[in-house]
Amino acid sequence: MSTFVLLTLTGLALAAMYFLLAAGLSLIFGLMDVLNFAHGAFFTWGAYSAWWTIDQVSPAGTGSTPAFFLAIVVATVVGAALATIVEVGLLRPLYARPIFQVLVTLGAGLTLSQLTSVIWRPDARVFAQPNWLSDTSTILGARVPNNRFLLIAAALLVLAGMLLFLKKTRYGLIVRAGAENREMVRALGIDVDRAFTLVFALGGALAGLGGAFGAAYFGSIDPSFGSVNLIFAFIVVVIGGLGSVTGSALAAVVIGLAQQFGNYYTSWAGDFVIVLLLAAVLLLRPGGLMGSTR
Amino acid sequence: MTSTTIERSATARTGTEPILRLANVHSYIAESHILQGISFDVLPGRVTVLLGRNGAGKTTTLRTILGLLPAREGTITLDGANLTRDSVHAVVRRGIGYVPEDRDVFAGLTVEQNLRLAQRPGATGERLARAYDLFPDLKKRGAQRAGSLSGGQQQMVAIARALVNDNRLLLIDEPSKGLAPVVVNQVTEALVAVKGTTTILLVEQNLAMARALGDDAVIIDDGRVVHAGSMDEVSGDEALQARYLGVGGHA
Amino acid sequence: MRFGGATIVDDVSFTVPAGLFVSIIGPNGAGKTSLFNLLSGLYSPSAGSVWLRGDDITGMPPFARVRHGLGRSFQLTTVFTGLSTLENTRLAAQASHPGNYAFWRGAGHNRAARERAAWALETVGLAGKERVVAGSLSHGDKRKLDLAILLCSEPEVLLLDEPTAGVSAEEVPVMLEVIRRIRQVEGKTVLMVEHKMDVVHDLSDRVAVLANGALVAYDTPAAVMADPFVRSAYLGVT
Amino acid sequence: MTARTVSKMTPGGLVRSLAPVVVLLLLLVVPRLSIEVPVLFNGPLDRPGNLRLLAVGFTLGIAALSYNLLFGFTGVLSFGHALFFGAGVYLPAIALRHWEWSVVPSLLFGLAGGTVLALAVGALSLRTEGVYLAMVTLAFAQAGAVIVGKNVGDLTGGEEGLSLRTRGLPEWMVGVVNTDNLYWMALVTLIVVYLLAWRLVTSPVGQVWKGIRENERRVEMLGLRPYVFKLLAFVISGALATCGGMVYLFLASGATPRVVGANFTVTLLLMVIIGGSGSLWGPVAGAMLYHFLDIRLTDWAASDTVASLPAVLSRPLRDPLFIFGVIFILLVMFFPRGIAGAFGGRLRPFRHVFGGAVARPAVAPGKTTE
Repeated sequence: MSTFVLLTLTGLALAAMYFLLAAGLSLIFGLMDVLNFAHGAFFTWGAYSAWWTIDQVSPAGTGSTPAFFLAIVVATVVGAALATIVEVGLLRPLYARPIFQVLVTLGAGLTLSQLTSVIWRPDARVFAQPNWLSDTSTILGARVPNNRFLLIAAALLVLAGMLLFLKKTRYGLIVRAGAENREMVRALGIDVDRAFTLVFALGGALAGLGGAFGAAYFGSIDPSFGSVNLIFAFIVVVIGGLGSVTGSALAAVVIGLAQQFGNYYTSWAGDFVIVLLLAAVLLLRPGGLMGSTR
Repeated sequence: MTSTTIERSATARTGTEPILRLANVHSYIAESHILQGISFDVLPGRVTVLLGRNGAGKTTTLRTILGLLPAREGTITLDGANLTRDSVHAVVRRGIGYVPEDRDVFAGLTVEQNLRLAQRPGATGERLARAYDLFPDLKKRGAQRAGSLSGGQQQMVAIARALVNDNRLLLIDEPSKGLAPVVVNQVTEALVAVKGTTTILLVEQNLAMARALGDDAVIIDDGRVVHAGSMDEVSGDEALQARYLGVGGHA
Repeated sequence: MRFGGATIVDDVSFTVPAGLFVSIIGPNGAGKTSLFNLLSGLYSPSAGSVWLRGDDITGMPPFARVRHGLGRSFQLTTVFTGLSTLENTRLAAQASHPGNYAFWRGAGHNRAARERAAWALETVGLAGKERVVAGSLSHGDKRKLDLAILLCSEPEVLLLDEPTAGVSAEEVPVMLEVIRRIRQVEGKTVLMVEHKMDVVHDLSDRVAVLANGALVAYDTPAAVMADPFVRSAYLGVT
Repeated sequence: MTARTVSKMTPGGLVRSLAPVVVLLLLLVVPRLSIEVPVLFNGPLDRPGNLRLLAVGFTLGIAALSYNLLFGFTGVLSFGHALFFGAGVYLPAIALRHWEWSVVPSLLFGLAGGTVLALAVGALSLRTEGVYLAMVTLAFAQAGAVIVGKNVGDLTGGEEGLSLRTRGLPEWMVGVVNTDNLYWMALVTLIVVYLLAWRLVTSPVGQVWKGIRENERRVEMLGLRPYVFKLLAFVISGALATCGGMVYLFLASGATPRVVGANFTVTLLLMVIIGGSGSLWGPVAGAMLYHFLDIRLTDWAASDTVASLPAVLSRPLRDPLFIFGVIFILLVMFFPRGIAGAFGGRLRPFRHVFGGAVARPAVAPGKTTE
């Protein structure tokens, strides 16, 4: 029983992390039709900037609580800033050449990820978090690290926030309408380019946030941190349906749990099951679980 | 026929300055040369109908005015200001409402959300209310997804969307397209109610609707203006219709 | 040939005897291109059936219909822009000579395909431009190449979607001449969507009028033009 | 608009057609050239280290060339190509080590395995298109990386990899002294693969591939089934990549997880873009250049000269992948046609496929335009 509870909760925490990464990817694809390979780098940078902040504010490897929360803010801001730079500087000039947009995000992802290695060396870094986060709580006999709960709570907040944003705000409406028919949105006098930048920045912010939490989840980070998780986030996005935030949330839960449970029994079954799941979804329901008929 | 004569005749007829002026506008879809030097004026307070057979370049004209297609040559002015090189949103914000050919309502959004999205900064609640008054049917369905509406209702959403702002000019593209005759009549009635409150450039192949609404008529063929005059003139001229609008004998 | 109905295209039924030239006209949104998509297999009908040369082809994917003798040109020119004109036509000719996919040989080795390709270019008046990259042709020449590609698939029935669309006024007569030549030399059955009434009048044996997805008239050009009902359907005049 | 014609043989064309022969002859005699090439190579050219550097470059060239059959000539963007190169490395390595097969059956097993794998992955993935295809193939590659990395069935050696079992190998393949033989093996494989690829792209099948790249819908309207031809491209390019992997196995004296998985596919893409996706030789040149810079920059970064530079300069130089990333971005933004594009005459195939908005309406009939 305790194993089951532990696996479920860590699986959900993993799902939460994937969701933070996938939600932005999904939004970006929905509105802009861009498969953003640089998203993993925003995640990596979120993790590194969080680690760096803690290192600056409370040195000697003791993460204080204020330092941790400051780190989360910094990670979010850094993610948003990098995303804005990539969108304005690299994607905008290539709007007429979609495949090259994908390629340039690949290049940006590679460069930005390697930049962390250039600045902070390629070795893994221990992520110092406050004791109350790395301590465990006992639930139904399972000792679960507290950062798992924080991650789940953050993802739920983000999910709620994004649904509110999409349903209630003007920019949310622009994003939803733009995913349907970009040209008509333009013809209503709306500056779609600005909406693109905003969505990209929002996605980057979420990825940065996810990176900081991911660092707490895994306890250490290295330059390939983002690219490893990006692949799973892609799978989440496809299974959930490109452009659907709710779909991403659902798919993230499926993937997170499958991976935790699968990998508990053998070291590889979880990852493998996910790939089979992806193949099955694409062949049986090409639009994804919650996908529209694009 | 040169562009200057058309402009002069239009201005001479009413003695007012045009709201919209196209002068020698050329535009392309991919590499195909669709507009080959279009020139005409739209006068304030009037409904100008753009006529011509399929493929003549009517929709392209509207899209070029909006900037959705770039004009490779020529100038487009609204209230005397050149908007040929402006981006689409900048053009629209000068006060243009657009009802596209295929309605293009946002199917996943509710009726209310469709209309709110169309509101530009400065749009008043009063205008929104008036748009609803014009289409009482829509008021009842404010919370309904636009995608679940009938074709006629979607056309009403598309028109209402152009009415929520205080526009100088409406561009309306074939509001009768693909609609059953009864629905065409409803749409015509609604547009008659709008007429007079604003200037309209209307693309329409349905002569009955064009007659009911039009003050001036511009006929284009093969991307060039071939006739400009009053709507009455065109309605009465069967030879002109036969020649440029499609059926009615071999020219 | 026999056609059954669909929804955007609403309950359209008509039969085209072999060797006839039929034009399809109608106002915007009447469903002309949709009808072509149904015939060529890009859309599938929700009800009804399509018959070609005595066989029901309703469930066939597009490529199978082509093998069954149906060829189509598109409203927007769709040539292979990165290939030369000869490569364009040769690709099409080779497609209709299956069994010639020996990959140890060069593409130029297939003699039947090569000759067919050269003949098609000649027929549409592109002889001498074999080595020109299709992307750099003028719009009119691209439309001709489009027809040449169509000819290379050796279809029995040709669907022409606005062959003169976007062609400059000076080049329209040339295109007409090309279409006429195809008709005379090959004796094919042709269905054409076209808006230029003089073109329709010139070429057609029969004219089908679509309005709101329904077939409102199907007769000789003269009879259709004179029909007051057609006029009202077309112009909305009552 | 002036009509561009396909270039005929001109004096310039003659030079262009002779150049490959000269380059080829030079490459064939490299193992017998005891000359120093300062800066570029360490010590005399025929030193085993230098030969290995070039030969590994050839195998990467095979991988990039085969990848480009799919990406550049058929217009299919797959992220799973490393899987087939990896199969070429791992399958014979496993057969040699665990089952103690001899060389020829091991290689045949590798080729068959890689081909069947490509058939299976291709048959499934090609039922999707565009980004979906990219992601499915990415996922398959990831599955391969997981199997290899996690040492499933105790066959692959996990992160450690699998060293080459030399006992079953003929003598001429073993040992540093025989590096020149391996060099020739790699070069001959490259030449054979190159000729095969050339024959393919100029054959009727190659014409159909190019047609699919330009406009898949139109190919279908010629009465052909694009799926079959895309699958053929997928399987052939997969099988050729497997060949490259098999030669790589001998040069690297073993298999490491580095050669499977998405990162290696990205590297292949990098090579293709650097070299130019419009030609056959471009990606080979791109791969050689990539590999050469990769090795040289790493050596160079460890040198005293670099260490004495200020950190702002020395640190990026230690990280070749960072530099490649920057180069890649610059190429995509400003020279999308790569090296081959800079030299080539008639190499401009992507403008229309990837040219975006202007070219796209052509594939979407049904929408009326006025």
